[in-house]
Amino acid sequence: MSEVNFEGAGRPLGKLEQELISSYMAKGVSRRSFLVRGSYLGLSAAFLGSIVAACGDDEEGGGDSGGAGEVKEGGTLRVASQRPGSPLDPVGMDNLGTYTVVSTCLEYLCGPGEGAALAPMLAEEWSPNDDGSVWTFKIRKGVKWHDGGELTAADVVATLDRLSVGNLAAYIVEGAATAVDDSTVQVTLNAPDGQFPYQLSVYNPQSLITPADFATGTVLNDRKTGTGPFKLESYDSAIKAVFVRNDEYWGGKPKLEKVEFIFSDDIDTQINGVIAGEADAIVLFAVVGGDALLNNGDVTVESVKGASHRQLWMNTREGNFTDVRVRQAVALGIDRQQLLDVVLQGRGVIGNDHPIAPTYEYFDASQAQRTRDIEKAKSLLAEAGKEGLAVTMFVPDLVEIPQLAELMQSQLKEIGMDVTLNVISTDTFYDSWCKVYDSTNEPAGCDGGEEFGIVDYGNRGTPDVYLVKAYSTGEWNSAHYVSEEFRAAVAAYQAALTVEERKAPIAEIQRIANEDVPYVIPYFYDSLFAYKKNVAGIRATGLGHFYLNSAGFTS
Amino acid sequence: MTIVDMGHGGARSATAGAPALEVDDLNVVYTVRGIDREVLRGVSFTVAPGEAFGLVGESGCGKSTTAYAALRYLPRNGKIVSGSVRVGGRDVTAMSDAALQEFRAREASMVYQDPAQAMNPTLRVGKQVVEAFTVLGHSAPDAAKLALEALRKVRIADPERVMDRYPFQLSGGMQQRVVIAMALACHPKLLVLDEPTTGLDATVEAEVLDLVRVLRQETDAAVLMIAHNLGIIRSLCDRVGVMYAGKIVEQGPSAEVFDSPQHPYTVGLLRSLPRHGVRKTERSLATIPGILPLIGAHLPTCVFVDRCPLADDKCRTEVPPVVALEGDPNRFSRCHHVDRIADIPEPEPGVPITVLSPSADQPGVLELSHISKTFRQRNHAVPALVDVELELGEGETLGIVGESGSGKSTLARAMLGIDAADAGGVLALNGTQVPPSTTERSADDKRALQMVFQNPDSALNRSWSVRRILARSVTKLTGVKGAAANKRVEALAAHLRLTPRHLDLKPRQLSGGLKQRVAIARAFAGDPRIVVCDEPTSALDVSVQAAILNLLADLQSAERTSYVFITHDMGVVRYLADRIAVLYLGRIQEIGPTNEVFNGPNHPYTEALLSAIPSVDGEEKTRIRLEGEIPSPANPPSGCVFHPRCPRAMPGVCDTTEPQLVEVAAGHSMRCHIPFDELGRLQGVPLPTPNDD
Amino acid sequence: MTDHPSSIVVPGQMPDVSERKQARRENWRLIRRRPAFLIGMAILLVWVVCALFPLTIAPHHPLDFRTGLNQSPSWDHPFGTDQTGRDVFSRVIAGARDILRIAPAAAVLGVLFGVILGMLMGYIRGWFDIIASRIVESFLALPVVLVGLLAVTTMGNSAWVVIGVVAALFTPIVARTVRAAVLAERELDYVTSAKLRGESTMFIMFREILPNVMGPIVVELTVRLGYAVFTVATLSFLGAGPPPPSPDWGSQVSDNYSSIVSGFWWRTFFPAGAIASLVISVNMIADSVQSVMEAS
Amino acid sequence: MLVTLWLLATIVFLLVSVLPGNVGRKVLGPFAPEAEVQRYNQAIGTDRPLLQQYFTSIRRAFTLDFGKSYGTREDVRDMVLDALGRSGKLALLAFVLTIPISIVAGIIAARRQDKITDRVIVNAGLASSSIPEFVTASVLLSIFAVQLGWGKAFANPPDNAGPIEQLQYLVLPATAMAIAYFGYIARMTRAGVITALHADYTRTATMKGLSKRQVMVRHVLRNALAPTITVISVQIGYLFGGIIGVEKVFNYAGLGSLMLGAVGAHDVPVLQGAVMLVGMIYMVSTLLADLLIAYLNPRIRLGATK
Repeated sequence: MSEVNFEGAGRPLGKLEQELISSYMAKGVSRRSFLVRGSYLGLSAAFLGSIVAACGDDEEGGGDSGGAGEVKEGGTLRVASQRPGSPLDPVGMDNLGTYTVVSTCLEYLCGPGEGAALAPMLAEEWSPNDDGSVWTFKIRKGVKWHDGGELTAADVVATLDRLSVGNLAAYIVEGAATAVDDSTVQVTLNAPDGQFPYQLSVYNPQSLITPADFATGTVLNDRKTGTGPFKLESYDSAIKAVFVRNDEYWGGKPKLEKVEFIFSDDIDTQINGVIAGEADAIVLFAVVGGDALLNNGDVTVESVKGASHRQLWMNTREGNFTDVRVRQAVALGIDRQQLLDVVLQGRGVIGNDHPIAPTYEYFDASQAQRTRDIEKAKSLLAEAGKEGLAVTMFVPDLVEIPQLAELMQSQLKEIGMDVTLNVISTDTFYDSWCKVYDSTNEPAGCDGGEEFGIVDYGNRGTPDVYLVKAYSTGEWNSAHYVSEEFRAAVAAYQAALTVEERKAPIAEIQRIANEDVPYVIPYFYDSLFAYKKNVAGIRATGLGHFYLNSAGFTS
Repeated sequence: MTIVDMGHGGARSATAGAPALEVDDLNVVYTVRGIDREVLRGVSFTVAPGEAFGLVGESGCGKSTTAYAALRYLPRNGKIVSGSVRVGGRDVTAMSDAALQEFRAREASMVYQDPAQAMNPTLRVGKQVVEAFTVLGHSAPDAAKLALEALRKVRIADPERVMDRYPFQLSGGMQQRVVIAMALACHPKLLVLDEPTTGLDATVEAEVLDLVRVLRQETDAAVLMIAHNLGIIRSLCDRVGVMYAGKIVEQGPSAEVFDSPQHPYTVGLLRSLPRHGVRKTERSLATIPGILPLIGAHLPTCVFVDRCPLADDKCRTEVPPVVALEGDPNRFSRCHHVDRIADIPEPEPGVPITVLSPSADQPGVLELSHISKTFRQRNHAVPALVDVELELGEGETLGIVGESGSGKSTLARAMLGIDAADAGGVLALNGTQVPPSTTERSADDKRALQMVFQNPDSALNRSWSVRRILARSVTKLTGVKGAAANKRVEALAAHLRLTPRHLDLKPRQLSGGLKQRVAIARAFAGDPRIVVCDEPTSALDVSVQAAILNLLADLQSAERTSYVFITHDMGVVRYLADRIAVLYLGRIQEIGPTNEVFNGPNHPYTEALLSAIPSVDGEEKTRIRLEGEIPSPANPPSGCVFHPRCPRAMPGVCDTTEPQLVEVAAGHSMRCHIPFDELGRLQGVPLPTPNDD
Repeated sequence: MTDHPSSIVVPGQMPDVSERKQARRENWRLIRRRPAFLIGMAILLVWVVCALFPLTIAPHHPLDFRTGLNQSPSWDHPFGTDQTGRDVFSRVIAGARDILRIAPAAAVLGVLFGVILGMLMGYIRGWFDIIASRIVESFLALPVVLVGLLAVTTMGNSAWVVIGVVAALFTPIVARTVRAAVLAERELDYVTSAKLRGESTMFIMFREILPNVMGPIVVELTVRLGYAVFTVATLSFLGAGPPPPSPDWGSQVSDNYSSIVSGFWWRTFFPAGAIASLVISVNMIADSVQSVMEAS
Repeated sequence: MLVTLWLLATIVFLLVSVLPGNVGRKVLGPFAPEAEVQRYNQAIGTDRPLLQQYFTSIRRAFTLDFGKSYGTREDVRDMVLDALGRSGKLALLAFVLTIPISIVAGIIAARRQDKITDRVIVNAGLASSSIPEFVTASVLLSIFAVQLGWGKAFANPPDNAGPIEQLQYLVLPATAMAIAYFGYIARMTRAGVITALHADYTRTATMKGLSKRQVMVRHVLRNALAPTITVISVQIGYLFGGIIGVEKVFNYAGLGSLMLGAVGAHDVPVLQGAVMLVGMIYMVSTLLADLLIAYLNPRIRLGATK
C-alpha cells in the first residue's frame, strides 16, 4: 500500500470523507462502494481514482459504452426518443422525453456516477459541514453558456432560488443558497441531510442549472442556452430536436457534429427506426416489446442498473393477508429467477422483499435470499387456514407488469392459491390502487384501496421515497403496513449522516421488510438503451438522460 | 280459309318489294339462375317500308322483347337462340359489333316508353340531339343546324331554348318529342316505338300520337309499334299482331283484327274492355280466366289452352296450325277452332244497383262543401284543391277525372282525412260533420270511409300474410277479435273469391289481380259506406281490370256501397260511374251524370279529354288539342285557370274573370264563360230538350 | 263473374308446400349459392368454434409461459412462440373469443339503437328529424377510432365500454340508412291504409314498417359487424383493447409489430392474419347478403 | 353548416370535458400533490363551472382558437394546422395513388360484370378494405423499409426535402392508405357504373350508334361517379384523422399521431382542436362533394335553385 496523496482532493477533507477513505484503505468497503460514496461526497473521480490506484485495486468498471478512444470525429447521431410531453422548461418539465432534450443542453451540479453514485458535473466537488446542514459546492470554472457568458456562482444561486419555490421547497428556502465567491456556493438546508447532493443531480431532473436571468417558465427553444456538449439548433415537438456540437464544452470538444432526437410516442416505431437504420440509438426501452433489439446482431443493448422495482402489495390490516404467514407463503411461492428470466430476459437482479437495491452502497448483502419453497408456502397457508385462497390481483397495464402478474398467477397456483387477474389501464389504475392518504389518521396508513396488487416504483438515488411513502406514512402505503419497529429503523437511517451510520438501520429495514412482507419485491429491473454497433461512448441513466459528449461513430 | 305452313319464311309480306323488317321464327331465351327460359317462341312477321305494324298483348307476352330483339339489344341474360331478324335484307343477328353500331346509327331507331329516363339527365338536350347527327359523320356545326331543324320538325316551337335545357326541365310530351327527333335523325329504315305514350297524360298522348302520325307520312320508315293500349294500335297501325306467351296468335289488318277477332284470346281481350258506352248495370265485362303463363313456363301444345273457352282434347294434344284467313297469309289465327269463334259466350248481364240520389230530405252519404287544400312549400301557399263541392248518394259511383296534377288524389286524401282539408270546409258523413283529419275521426267514421289504392304492391304490407292483413282490418274497424275475426276474414275472402289457401300467402306470391282483390277485401272489412278507389286498375292488364271492375260492381250491388272512383281512363269511368266530376288545377270544371258528360255539350277541358282517347272501336272524333302542360298550382293562371290552354278561350273575359260553377242542366254543372248552348253549337252536340229538366 | 281466382304466382316452381317461407327460403338459397358466402361462412365458423372452445382446440394454454421464447413455427408450435414463450397458435385461437364477443355485441347494439332512431327520424319527421339529422351528421364527422380511443382511456378498457362506444358511433350511421328506408316506406299506401283504420304510430312503425325494412337492416348488420371487428381490432392495436393477459389479436399485433423487422414475423403475422381473415369473412358474408337483398 | 359545426363542438366538448373527470390529476399523474393538481386545474380553467367551460369551448371552436396544449404548452392551432398540413400531404399522395387505379378498376369490373376479371377486382377490393391498415402498414414497413431499404421507416421528411425526396418518405404510408381505400372506391365505382350501364339513357346512347367507349365516356361515367365522389369525400375526413394506425406505424407527425398522443396524455385542447378540425374537414369535403355532384348532375344543381 503506497502513500495516498490527500492533497489530490484539492481541499481540506471533512469528517465524512476522511472516514470513507480510511475504511476503504482498511478494506472496510469495497472499491465500488468507495467510488460511489466518494463521488456523492464530492470527491473528484481523479482523486478517487488515485486512491484506488494507490491501493492497487484496478478491477474494470464504467457504466458507459465502450472506450472513447475508438470514436472518430464527426457525424450526426440520430436518436429515437420519446416525444417531449411538456415544454422545454427545466423547472416545469415532467416527463422523460423532455428530460432527454433539455438535459442535452443544460447540466446538473452533480452528474451520474457508478451505480447510485454521483459524479462531478458543473460542481467540481462538494462537501457538507459536520452535521450535514450546510453544503458547499465548488463550481467548475471556465464553463461557457451557449449564448454567451460564463457560468458563475450567481447562476447557481439564482437557479436554486427558483427551485426553492419549486421541487426543492422541502429542502431550502429562497436565499438559502449564497455565493461565497464566483465559484463557490453554500447551501443551508432546512434540516440536515447527508444525501442532499442527490437533489441537485440527475435524480432530481428539474435541478438543471440555468443562467441567472433564465426566468421561471422560460423554455429552452425560446432561449437556446446551456452548458452542455450540444447546443439546441431547432426543435419541433412533433418531429425532432436538432443539436450541434458545442466546441467550447468544458469536458472537451464532443466528437459528434450533430445530434438529432427523433420523437415518437411509440416504442415500436423507435425500434423499427433503429432496425431500419434510420436511428442510431434509442434512449430507453423495456424488455417487453423491445426484444427486437435484444436479439439483433447489429445493435448493442446496455443495461443501467438501478433501484426500479415492482411491488406486490398485500393488505396487512384487513382481508386475506392480515396473517403474516399468508404473506410469507406468497413470497415463498414465487420463483424470482424464473420471473426475471421469462418476463425480463434476465435484465435485472432478483429482489428480497425489501426496497434496498444492491446499487445502494449501504445495501446489506449479507442478508439471506428468500428462495422458492412450495412446501413451506403450502404449510404456512395451511397454518393460517387459507388453503386454496382465492384472491383478485389488481394489476396496471404497464410494461411487463401484466406478464409478471400472469406468471405469478401460475406460480401461485402451485401453492394452491387461486389468483384472478384484474388488469386495468394505467389511466384508471392509480385512481383506486391506494386511496389518497389522510394525514390526520397517521399512522393508520391509507384508507381503503385494493387488497392485492402490483405497483411500479421508479429509480431513486436514495431509497427514502420507498421507505417513507410505501412502508411508513401511508401516502402510497397500499399494504396498510404499520410497524413501529420499521419506522424507527427508517428514522435512524434518515438521521444518520454517514454511510456507516446508515448500515445498521438499513440492515434492520431489510430484515423487517423481509420478515413482515407487506410487499413482495420480485426483482430490481434494469433500464435498457441501445445503439448500433458502429456507435460508442453513450452514457444513459435510465431516467431519460442521454449523455453523448464522448459518443461517436467508430467506423 | 287455308292452313299454311308457318315454318321458315312463312308469313312473307304481301306488300311488293323487300320488307323493311323481316322477323323469322325468332326464339329468345332469358337465362335466369342458370336456366334458359323461353320468352319468344318462333315469332315471325314482316313490315314493309312505310308500313306500321303493331304488336299488342298483355304484360309478359314478349312484345317488348320482340322489339328489342329486332335491334339486337337484349338484356345481359337474354339471347337469340334461333331465327333471324332482317332489316333491309341484312341479318341483324349475324352482324359484327362494328356493323351493329353502324346499323343502329344509320338504319334503325327507337322511341322508348319513358322519355324522362331515356335521356341522359346530366347532358343538355342540345348535346344529346346533336350527338345523333355527329354519329352519322356530320361536323359539329352541321350537326347543330340539323339538330335545330329536327327539333322544329317534331313541332318544338323554340328549339334553341330547348337545346339549352336539361331533359328534366322539359315536360313529358316535350321529352318524347326530343327522343323522336333523335330517332328520326338518321332517316331510319326501321323505327321501333315501344309504348311511346305510356305514362303520359291522355292529352299529351294524343299530341304525341298526332306527331307520329304526321311524321309517318313524311318518311318511308317501317314502324314497329308496341303498345298494350289497343286503341293506340288501332289508330296508328296498318296491321297488328296479337301476342300471347311469346307467340303471335293472331295477325291481320288492324281494323279487321279488332272488329272481327279470330282467336279466342283476341276475343277475350277485346271483350274485357269497357266499350261502346256500355255501363255496369247493362253488362258485366268479359274476363279471361286464369293468368298469363310466366316466362319460361312449360307450355301446352296450344299456349292459350288453359284459359280458352273453346279448348277441347284436340287443343291439348295438337299444336294449333296457323290458319290463314280469307286466303291472306298475313291474316291468320293460331287456333284449331277458328270456325267456332262465334260460340264464345257473351259476357253476363250487369248487376242491378240502386242509387239513392241525395235530396233535400235525404242527405248524401258524403257531402263536401267549400273543401280546399293548401300545401305549403317553402313558405309558398300551393292551393291543390279550391272550394270543392260534392255530394255522393248511397250506392252511387262518382267518377273523378282529370290530368295528373289536377288534384284528383288530393281530393281523395282530403275526403279520407289522410291530408286534412283546410279549415273552413265542411265534410259530412250521412249529414253529420266529421273532423278533417282521420286521426281525429271516430272509429265509426273511419270504418265508413275506406280506400282502394292504385298500386296493390304499395298498398299491401308485403311482410304480412293476407290473413293478417285482413284480420287486422277486421279487428281494428269492427272490434271483432280472435276466432270471430278469423271467421269474418274467411267470409270476406270467400265473398271476394279468394280461397282459404290465399289467406296464408304473402302479397308477393299473388298476381296483380289477386293483390288488388285483397286490397278491396281489406277496404270492405268494416262494411264501409263509401270506398274511394284511386285508379285501382291502372296498373293491371285489361283482362284483370275487367275482373276487378266486375267485382266492384258486384260488391256495390250487394252492399249498396258508394264509390268515389278516380281514374284517367274514360272508358272505365263511363262503364262504372253514375256521375262524373272533371277536375282541373284543383277546381271542379264540370260535374254531371255520366251520359250527359259523355254526350256533351262539355266544358272545353272535358271535350279535350274525351277527344284525346284513341278508340279501339275506330270511331272518328272531332279532335281538340290542348297546348302545353297543366300549370303549377302554385301560380294558377288568372281568370279561368284553364284559359291559357283552352282552344275556345275568349280573350278579355276568360283571362280576367274566374267563371263560377253553374248548373247548366239538372245535376250538370260547369265552370265556363261560354254559354251552354253556345258550347253545344261549337261541339256539334244537340242540346237536351228543355223538358228534360 | 267468370274469373277463376285460384291461380297463384310463385317464384320458381313447387307451388305446393310451405309457400309462406318461400320468399325467405329463396333468398337463403340464393345466398348459399354464392361461393363468397360459403367461404366467408366457413372462415367465420372456424373462428366461432375457436371462440367457443379455445382450450379444447388450442394445443397449449394461451397463457402458458413454460416453452421456449421466440421459437419459429414448428410442429409443436405451428405459429411459433412469442417473447415470453407462449404458443402463438394457442393465443390466436383463444384471441377469437374477445373479438367475437365484443364486435357482434357492438354491431347488434349499434344496429338496434340505429334502427330505433332511424325509425323515429324517418317516420315522425318534422322537428325531431331535423334536429336528429343534424346530430347524426355531426356524429358522422367524428373519427370513429379516435373517439373510441378517447372513451376507452377515460372510462376504462372494459369490454362494455368498447361495446358501448362502438355501438354509439355506429348508431347514427345505421340510423341514416334506416331513416332513408323508412322515408321510402312511409310513402307506401299500406301505411296510409293503417292510418285509415286508426293504427297507433308505434304500431305502424314497428309492426307495419319494421318488417319491410329488415332487408337493409340485415345488410347493415352484416356490414356493421365487419366494421366492428375492424374497429375493435384497431382500438386494441392502438392500445385500447382488452387488458394484456387476454390474448387479444389487436394487442398481439400491437405488442409485436416491431418483431416483424427483427425476424420474429410469426408473432405479428398470425394474429394480423387472424384479424384480416375474420374481417374478410364477415365482409364476404355481408357482400353476399347485400347482393341478394338488393337483387330481390 | 354552422349548426353542424356547433353540434360537433358540443359533442367534442362532452367527450373531452365531461368524461375525463379531473383533468389536472390525469395530466400531472397519480403521484402529484393535490394542491398542484388544483393549481393546474385553475390555470387551465377546468375548475370552472361546466357551462362556462362549454361556452369557452364553443367560442374556441368558432374562432379556431383552442388554447395551449396541456403538455407542450404550444399553441394548439399551430400544432393542429402543422399536423394537418402533413396529413394533407400524405392524404393527397394516397389519393393520387388510389383514385385513378381504383376508378379504372371499378370501371373494368363493371364492364366485365360477373366475369373472372370482375371477380378478381371485387375480391381484391374486398380484401384490401378488410385488412386493417395498420397490418398493411406494418407489412409494407418491414418488407420495403427494413428488408429492401426502399422508403423510410420514419416518414417525416426533413424540412429542406425537395418533392422527390419527400415522395421517398411518404410513399410507403401513402401506399398503405391507398390499399385501404382501393376497395371502397373500386367497389363503389363498379356499382355506379353498373347502375348507369343499365339505365335507359345508356340504352338510348347505344341505340344511337355510339361506340362502347363513347357510351362509357360521354354517358355512363358522368352519371356513375356520383356515389364514388361521395365515398371519396367521406373518406377524406377519415384519411386526415382516421388512419391513425398508419401514422403510428410510420411515426408520421400528422393529425392521427397528434390525436393518438393527445389521447394518451389527456391533452384536451389538442384533442378538441384536432377532432374539430377533422370534423370540419369532413364537413368541407362532403360539402365539396355535394357541389361536385351538383356540378355533374344538373338536376340537383338546378333543382335546388328552383
